[in-house]
Formats: sequence, C-alpha cells, structure tokens
Amino acid sequence: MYKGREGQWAFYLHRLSGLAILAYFLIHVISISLFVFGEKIYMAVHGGYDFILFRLALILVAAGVMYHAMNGLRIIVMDFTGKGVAYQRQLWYGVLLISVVWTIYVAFKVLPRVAAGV
Amino acid sequence: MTIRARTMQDAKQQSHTNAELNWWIFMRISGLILIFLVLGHIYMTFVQVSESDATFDAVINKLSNPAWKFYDWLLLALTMLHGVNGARYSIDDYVRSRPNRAWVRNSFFTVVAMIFALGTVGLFSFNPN
Amino acid sequence: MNINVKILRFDPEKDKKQHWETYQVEASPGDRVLDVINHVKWYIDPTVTFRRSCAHGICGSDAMLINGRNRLACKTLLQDIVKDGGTITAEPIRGLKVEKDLLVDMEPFFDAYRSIMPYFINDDAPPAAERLQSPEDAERMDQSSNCILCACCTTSCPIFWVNGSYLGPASIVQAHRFIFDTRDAATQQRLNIMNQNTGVWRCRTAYNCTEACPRDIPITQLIEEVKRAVMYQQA
Amino acid sequence: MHHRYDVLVVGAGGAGLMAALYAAKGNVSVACISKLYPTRSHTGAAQGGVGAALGNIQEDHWEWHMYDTIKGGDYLTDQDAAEIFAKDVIEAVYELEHMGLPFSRTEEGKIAQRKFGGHTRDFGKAAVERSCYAKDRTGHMILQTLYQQNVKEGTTFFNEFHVLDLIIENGRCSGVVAYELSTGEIHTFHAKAVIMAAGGYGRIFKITSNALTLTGDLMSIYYRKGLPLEDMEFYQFHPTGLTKLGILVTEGIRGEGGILRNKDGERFMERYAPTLKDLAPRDIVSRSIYTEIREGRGVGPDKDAVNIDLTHLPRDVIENKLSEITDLSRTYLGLDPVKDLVPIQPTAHYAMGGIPTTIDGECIADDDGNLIEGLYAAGEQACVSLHGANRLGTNSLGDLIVFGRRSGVNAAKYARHAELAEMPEAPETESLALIERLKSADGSENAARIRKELQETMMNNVGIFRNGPDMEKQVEILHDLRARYQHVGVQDPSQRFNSELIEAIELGFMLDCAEAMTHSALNRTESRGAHDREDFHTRDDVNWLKHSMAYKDFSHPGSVRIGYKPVVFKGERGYETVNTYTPTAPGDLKFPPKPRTF
Ligand SMILES: Cc1cc2nc3c(=O)[nH]c(=O)nc-3n(C[C@H](O)[C@H](O)[C@H](O)COP(=O)(O)OP(=O)(O)OC[C@H]3O[C@@H](n4cnc5c(N)ncnc54)[C@H](O)[C@@H]3O)c2cc1C
Ligand code: HEM
Ligand code: SF4
Ligand code: F3S
Ligand code: FES
Repeated sequence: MYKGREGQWAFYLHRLSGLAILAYFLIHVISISLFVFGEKIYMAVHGGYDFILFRLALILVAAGVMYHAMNGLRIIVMDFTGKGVAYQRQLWYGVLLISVVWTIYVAFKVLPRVAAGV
Repeated sequence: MTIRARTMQDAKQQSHTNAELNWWIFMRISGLILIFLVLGHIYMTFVQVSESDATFDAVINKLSNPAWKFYDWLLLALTMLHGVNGARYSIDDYVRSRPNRAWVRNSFFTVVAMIFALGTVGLFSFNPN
Repeated sequence: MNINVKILRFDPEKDKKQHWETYQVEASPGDRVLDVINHVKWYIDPTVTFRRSCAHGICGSDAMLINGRNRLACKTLLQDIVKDGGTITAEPIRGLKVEKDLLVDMEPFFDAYRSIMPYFINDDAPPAAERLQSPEDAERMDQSSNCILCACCTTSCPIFWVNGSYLGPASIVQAHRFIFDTRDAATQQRLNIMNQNTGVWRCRTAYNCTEACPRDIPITQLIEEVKRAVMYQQA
Repeated sequence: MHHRYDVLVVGAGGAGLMAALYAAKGNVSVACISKLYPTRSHTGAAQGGVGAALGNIQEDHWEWHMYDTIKGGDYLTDQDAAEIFAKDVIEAVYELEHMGLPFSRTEEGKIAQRKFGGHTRDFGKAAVERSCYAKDRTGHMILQTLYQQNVKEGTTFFNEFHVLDLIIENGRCSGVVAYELSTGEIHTFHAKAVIMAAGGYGRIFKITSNALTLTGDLMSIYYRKGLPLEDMEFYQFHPTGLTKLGILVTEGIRGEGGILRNKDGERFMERYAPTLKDLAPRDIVSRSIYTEIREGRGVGPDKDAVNIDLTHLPRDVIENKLSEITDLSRTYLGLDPVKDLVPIQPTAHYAMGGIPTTIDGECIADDDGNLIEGLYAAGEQACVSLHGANRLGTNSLGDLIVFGRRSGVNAAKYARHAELAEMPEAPETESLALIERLKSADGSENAARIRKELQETMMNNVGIFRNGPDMEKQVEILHDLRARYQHVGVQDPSQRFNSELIEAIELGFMLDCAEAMTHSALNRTESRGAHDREDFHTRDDVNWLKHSMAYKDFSHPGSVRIGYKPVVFKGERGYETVNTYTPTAPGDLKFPPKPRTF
C-alpha cells in the first residue's frame, strides 16, 4: 500500500463512504416506496428493520454520512480558499473528531433502544 | 468520453463543453444543501425516534404535510443526482475498458432512474385518504 | 552501517512477473539511496536497471517508490529512512508500464505533458529588448516553473494509478506555469484543456502529489488555483 | 534501422536544443538524438545565470564583457569568438525572454542581473551586474524553455538513443550510428549535416559537479578517428562544491555577497585578489582555497574544505534568490545557510577544451584549420576557444545559446545546398564490434572499479595543482587502466535497457578524454588559467600563447601527439554576426596579453 498521508486517506474514505451511503440510499428508497403497494408489503419489509445487525449497521451509515458531509465541507473549503489547502491536515482531523463524536452520540441514543427492543 | 487527449487538437476537440465544470459545481452546491437535508432526515427518523417507529401510519401522517413532501422529494432528487454523479466518477476511474464502461454506466443509470421514478411516484401518488 | 536493499526486479526477457531481491550493503547514513543502488549495480549485481543522471535532484531521472513513497533516489538520504540493520525497498513508480526493474515507460507521461501546450505563446511582435513584467507577476510562476518533470507526483496519484487518461498533476503544474504568465497569450486554450474530464476535474485532492514532489511545489494548491481559474473563466 | 534527415543534432542540452531550433527555422528536416530525455540534460543543473551586457542595473557594454572574457581566459581566448559572443549574447538573452523564459525581474520589470566572478565594468575597474538570472535555476529554465519551444516546433526526438559512432569518410561527415536503449537495436542516421552537442566529461574526476552521464562520448568518438581535441589541459575546478559530494554551490552566492572564510574565520580572498576578492575568476579562487587547505587552514573532519558564509545576508535573499542551493545544503548536509556556515571544496566542473570548431561551429580536423565537411559542434563539448584557459562564470550558458544558434543556422544553410553524401557499406560494423567485444570479453575486470580508480587518480594527479612527475605517473596508470579495460565484460545478456553495457561503453570514452587531458597537460610547461603547474609557475607567452591539439597516436597505442593552433587576436578570419548589430570591422578591438591581477 502506498504510504500516503492524511489527504490520501481522506480521499479513500470519502469515496468509500459516498458509495456506501449511495448503496444504502438506493435500498432505502425502494423499501420506503413499497408503501405504494399497501401496508402489508411495506410492513413485511420493514419488519426486517428490527433485526439487530441491521440497526447496528445503520449507526455506521449515520457515521459515514457525517464523515462524508464534514469532509465534503473540507473539500469545499479547500476548493475555494488557499487557507483550506494550507490547513487540510488539521481540517481532516477536525472532520474525524466531529464524526467520532457524532457516532458516539448516535450510538448512545440508539443502542439502548436496540437493547430494549423498541 | 474519457478519451486521453494525445495532441493539442484532440484536447481542443474535447474541451468544448462545460459539463465537467458544471457537475463539479453541482457536487459542491448539492453537498451544502444535503448537509441539512440528510443530517436532518437522519436525526429525525433515526436518532430521535426508532426505526421501528416508522410505521405505515407514521409515514402517512408525515407525508400529509406538503412541506415534508417537498423536503423528502428534494432529498430524494439531490441525493440521487449527487450520488449518481459521484458513482460515475468512480466508474470512470475504475472501469477502464471502453465497452465495459459504457455497459456498466448505462445499466447503472437505468437502475437508478427506475428507483428514482419509483420513489417519486411513491411520494406523489400518495393520498392521505 | 549495514542495511538490506530490497529491489523489485523484473526483466521482461526472462521473468513472468515481478519479484523481490535483497542485497546487503555497507553504507553510511549520509549516503543517498542512489549511491546504494549504484553500489548494488556496480559491485553486486550489474543487471539492476534504473535511470539516473545528475545525482543531485535536478534532472528528474530517478523517481522511485522508496519505502512506500515516491521520491528521487538521489535526494533521499539513508539517515532519513533507515536505521542500522534496517531495510530499504525500491519499486518502480506506479501507473506506468514497467520496462525493466525500476525503469518504466515514460512516454504516456510526456504525452500528457505535451497535450497541455507546454510552451510560451505570444504572436505579437516582441519589443527589441525584453517584454516587461513586474517582479510580483514573475513571482507567480516561481513554484510551477520549478518542476523537473520527474513524475513523482503523477505516479503517486491514486486517480492516475487507476485512470491513466487523467493528465495528472505534473501536466497541470506545467499548465499553471503558462496560465499565470502575464506575457502568455494562450490562457484560454489551456484553460479549455484543463476543463475536461481528463483535466483538473479528475483531481480528488488526495495530496499524494504534493507530499511526493521533490521540488516542494505545493501542487494541490496550484491545481486548485487552476480549477478556480477555469471556473471564473467560464463564469 | 535506417533514418534520413537533413540536419541531425546529437545531444539535447542547451546547445543541442538551440541548434535544433535554429536548424529547423532554416527549412530543413531536423532530428535530435539524445541518450537522455531532453529535460534530463545537465544544462538543467546550471544555477547562477547567463552573462550579457544588458546594463539593466548599471551601465555595461559588450566591449567590457569581451575584455573580461579574454582576460578571464588568460589571453588564450580567440578574440574574434569573444567579440561575436559578447555582442550576440545580448540578443540571444532577449530571445530567450521572448521564448517565455521566466527571468527574475528588476523593479522596472526588466531582466534582473547580478554580479558574477570576473565580470567587471570599464575593463576591470569594479564588479558589474551582468549575470541575467532566473532565481538560482537559470540553467533549468533555459533547458525547459528550449525544450518547450522544440515541442512547439514539433522537433523529432530520438530519446534514449546512445550515439556510438560518427560516419566520416574523406573529410565529410554523413551521419551517425546510435544504439537504441529500449531495444538494443543499432540505428544508422544518414544526414547532410551533423551537429554534436553532447556536453562535458567531468565524470573522469572523483569530485565533480557533473552528472553521471557526462562522460565525453562525442569527444572521444571524434578523437578515436584521429581527429584533434583542443586545449584539453584546461579544465575548470569550480571553487564551491558541497564537500565530498561536489554538488555545485553557485557562484551567484558570492555574487549576492557570500564570503569565503578559512578555519580562523578570515576572509582570505582579500589576500589573493584585493580588488574582486571573493568574486575573482574561478581558477584563482579555487587555487586560493586549495592553498588555504594545504597550509592547514581548512575546516571539516579532514580539514579539506573552507566555509562559505551567508549568515550576514537577509533571510529572504537566501530563501528566495538562492533557494536552490539552500535546499541542496539542507538536503545533503543538513545545514541551513541562514545560520550555518556551509563547508565547500573545489569541484571538477567545466571543460574549456574539446572538439575544435570555427566561429561558425564547423569542426576543425587538423592544425592547419582544415574542416570536416558537414560536421558541427557546440556547447561544452566544443572548443570555439571562447573560454581560453579559464571560463568565466555565466559564459557557458551564453556559449550554448550563441554558438548553439550559430551552428544550427550554419548547418541548415549548408544542408540546404549540399547533397546527401554516400553512406559507406555497413557503417555500423565498428559499433557492433564494440558491443560484441564488451559482451564477450572474459569479464575478469569490473568496469566500476576501473572507473573509480580513474576518477581518483585523475583527481590526485591532474587536478588543480599539477606537476610533471605526477602526470607521468598518471600516463602509466592510464596505460594500465586501458589494458584492464580490455577485460571488462558485460554480464547482463539482455537486449532491452542494458544499462550495464552503456556504462561500460562510457568508461571507454572517459579513458580517452583522460588520456588526451593528461598528455596535453604534461606537454604544456607553463601555468595559465586553470592549468597550474607547480614546476612551471608562470605564464609563458613567448612559447605557449597557442592552443594545443591532441591527436591519438595510432603508431604508439596509448600515446598522444600534440599539435598547435595559433590564438586569434585580430579578426583575420572575417565573420558576420547572426544578429542585427553592425559588427565592428574585424580586429577593431583587441586585447594584448597583460599580467592578470584582480
Ligand atoms: C552544476 C553546474 C552549474 C553550472 N552553472 C552554470 C552557470 O551558472 N552559468 C553558466 O554559464 N554555466 C554553468 N554551468 C556550465 C553549463 O551549464 C554547461 O557547460 C552546459 O550546460 C553544457 O551544455 P551542453 O548543451 O553542452 O551539454 P548538456 O546539457 O550536458 O547536454 C548533453 C546532451 O548530450 C546528450 N548526449 C551525451 N552523450 C551522448 C551520446 N553518446 N549519444 C547521444 N546523446 C548524448 C545528453 O543526453 C544531453 O542531452 C554549470 C554546470 C554545472 C555542471
Ligand atoms: C451530506 C452532505 C454531503 C456533502 C457535503 C457532500 C459533498 C460531496 C462533495 C463535495 C463531493 C465531491 C468530492 C470531490 O470532488 O472530490 C462528493 C462526492 C460524492 N458524494 Fe457526496 N456529499 C454529501 C452527501 C452525499 C450523499 C448522501 C451521498 C450518497 C448518495 C453522496 C455520495 C457521493 C459520492 C458517491 C461521491 C463521489 C466520491 C468520489 O468521486 O470520490 N454524497 N460529495
Ligand atoms: S511537479 Fe514536482 S513531482 Fe511533479 S513532476 Fe514536477 S517536480 Fe516532479
Ligand atoms: S494526488 Fe491526485 S487527486 Fe489531485 S491532489 Fe494530487 S492530483
Ligand atoms: S539523478 Fe537526477 S534527479 Fe536524481
């Protein structure tokens, strides 16, 4: 593996998170749209949402979205200001920090519910 | 489309559209808007409430408000365009043989267009009664 | 000190695929990686093949993937990358066809270079003496004109590895050199070349290029400047 | 494979690229063959600048430049060459600017100039700003700019083609034979005119500022044909190379105010050159440094260096105007010129001698000035006798552009009218034999070892200070090395990119250059310019105001016959300049030899 530094990993993660969210999003749209076909089918599919692994994975999706969004902001700042390029490393650490804090917050909110089965 | 410009002439021929520039700008603008839409959506439907609260009735309730309808549709459309264009970048980068690329790209676009149609129809064919 | 030199070897006349070979070399910490590889070639295995010329980082011949990063072998000192008893690895730069050992086909790289019209264009009759240019305007070209076309940047770019049609950071740096030259008259054309699928828009700001440049050119910054220039031109 | 062009340029450094550009303007088909990618040529390493009397900072005149060049060359300079040069270089520099070269600028927006060793105002009164520079990477900019212009003009390049032989029959050159590195194939190039511009041969010395590829190939090829090499005893040691490595620290550093200091911190140049001090010509500064070292005032672990002191200069001068060398000393010595003294020692740098040419670049075949038809040379490898016994800093880049251009223009002019000469049957025979011998030799000797011994012994015996006994010893050593060279065998059997083979071939070329140099130096029993003999301390204008011409002596293998050629004082040859200046009548200006003090 090429020993790139922050920028390389920021890029790979951005791409990976973007594609992952896209995949989730497409599935999500399909499943939501199913209510066109009536409550039975909709609830049959949504019943699956109770599945524990799925709900844990959703935490990851939330994490990915936050990373992608914050790093997207970092990219925009870099694109339009010279300072953004100069401080790209610091910005990336900021992005990671926010993502981690957010993920913990989400987990903190969601995990008890998962455990309680609601 | 992604032909390598070998000479100045090639390059000139290829450079007559602003498509890539426009997409580039679109990614940034849509990204900015999506921050609010997507994070808001996640917060409201996942963090604040449980997924299992998204029952049929709950969805029906929410969508009876046109503002939410618009919110959801914007979310759907922007995310779709933003995500699909992002995926196109990746396809162009990783699928390097020309016939394969055309094939992968076209089938991907078709599937996404169908999902988009499904989503839109879903949103608007919805009638609270 | 004693170090191991691991070189990724490939001779198309006899090998099916690349393989590592390791040589033990006695060296001193102030030696350049190039000295060590030369030592291997001169006294241990003369078939080791690579390019080199100036030996002090000005000709751009000896870009290699050394210990996982693109660098010039002649501008990398052992003391900065290895300890006594340690190992250094040398691989050919990526994204270009390996011809033999550490030597790659540079033609695609120079093709991309040539496609951005890397030459001064101004058809107005020049004055008898020099064209005037303020020191500040001259300074605009300071960073970009420093490029020695070593390809360290382009071959460290994760986009270029997978997508050879990307013109690459080196070409963009060269374009920048002319785009921001107040005396040059072909800015529009070059911006148009940059404004395509294979141009600046493929850059995903991965910064590997900037980290790799042996001339310390802030490449990503220059690419961003070109992106903005294209945008404002079209606006 | 066989190719045919009107004009063929060998070498893609500053001289070769300039020649190719101007030959192409002459409406003939041109190709350029180079063993390196053009932008890898060593012209790119030149830092300081190119000297031209633009007078952008202070009043300056080409006559002053001409005088400095001649005096700097210790009066061995051909004065017609110096006159053409001093005039033409002004326009040539403007032309580079018009090609887009990003020069540094003065406040008014003109090309910036700075002081350089040996360049003075009013015939030696005081140092003058004459060196036009682009930061401290002028050579890099020249090389890039010229390559760019060639890309623009669509010049045909054969990159990584190694020229092995010139095809010369009956005093007429009809092409070259080259080895294609990527395939191992031999190509013959048939041409009406050939311009050689293959650079210097500093690699025969251990400590040198020259690239690993500067091995005197074309000089040796010329010499092997029984043709002369001129003034080979004059080899310049640049005073300031980074210790041990030889990497050049530009003279511009002294032009900007850097000071040489010995171990006591004394500014010793005040004792050797009271007027110009640190900016005296290179031969004088190099010798002064060596004298300091010999007398025990050196610095460093081996006391074999002196310091250059920049610490009194403003940080931004060091960081900006001298960024290149600041980077080099940080990278290689871990020293920061802003606050540290940087240890330097003289380094083998530039060949004043080489293939003798006329002021039009035509190659001279013998003492009487007969020419090889259709063969031209320019750049460091040629000897127009512009630099005489010692080149002034910045005059080489000027040489490349002035005489590169002249040879390009003249070769094209010649090629427009000339017929293609007959090619001999199988012109590649000798080159094939050379390769075959190296591939099949017993291999009991290692090329790298021989090269190392060559470099070390040349450094010790034919270096800055020379004397008869040492050089006679060196003659023996060269005999021995040459005998051992016969046993060098190439172990890499491959056809493609056989760099081991190339290095072995280059070693053969280097041995020739070393041989011509040693014999010429031994023969010249005086001290002049860069040629300093401990056993003949003074300049001897009565007996030695003449160029030496070294010929390979085929009747006694390994020895050299020396002939002579007069120094040109009056423009008796008659000439025209390429530019728009009206030339002064030939010989209007001449500078008779005077003692050389600075
Ligand atoms: C470190 C350094 C700093 C210098 N600074 C200055 C300065 O500030 N000012 C100044 O005036 N001068 C300076 N000089 C001197 C000047 O730069 C050189 O003398 C000059 O660049 C030589 O140019 P060239 O075109 O003759 O050869 P080069 O630039 O050396 O080019 C030689 C060309 O010949 C080709 N070649 C060689 N052999 C073969 C072969 N067998 N077959 C095919 N091709 C071949 C090579 O590929 C190359 O393209 C400096 C020199 C050095 C080394
Ligand atoms: C939430 C706010 C978002 C912001 C601020 C944002 C921002 C961005 C930006 C600026 C880019 C361009 C990257 C570049 O040019 O280097 C990008 C690329 C991308 N985005 Fe988003 N985005 C967001 C949401 C999403 C969503 C929800 C998806 C999924 C559907 C998504 C999928 C992608 C993909 C696949 C890419 C391409 C990645 C690449 O080419 O490397 N983005 N995003
Ligand atoms: S920009 Fe830097 S890394 Fe890239 S080719 Fe030029 S010098 Fe090499
Ligand atoms: S590594 Fe590549 S993606 Fe852009 S910032 Fe450099 S060119
Ligand atoms: S050998 Fe010239 S850059 Fe390394």
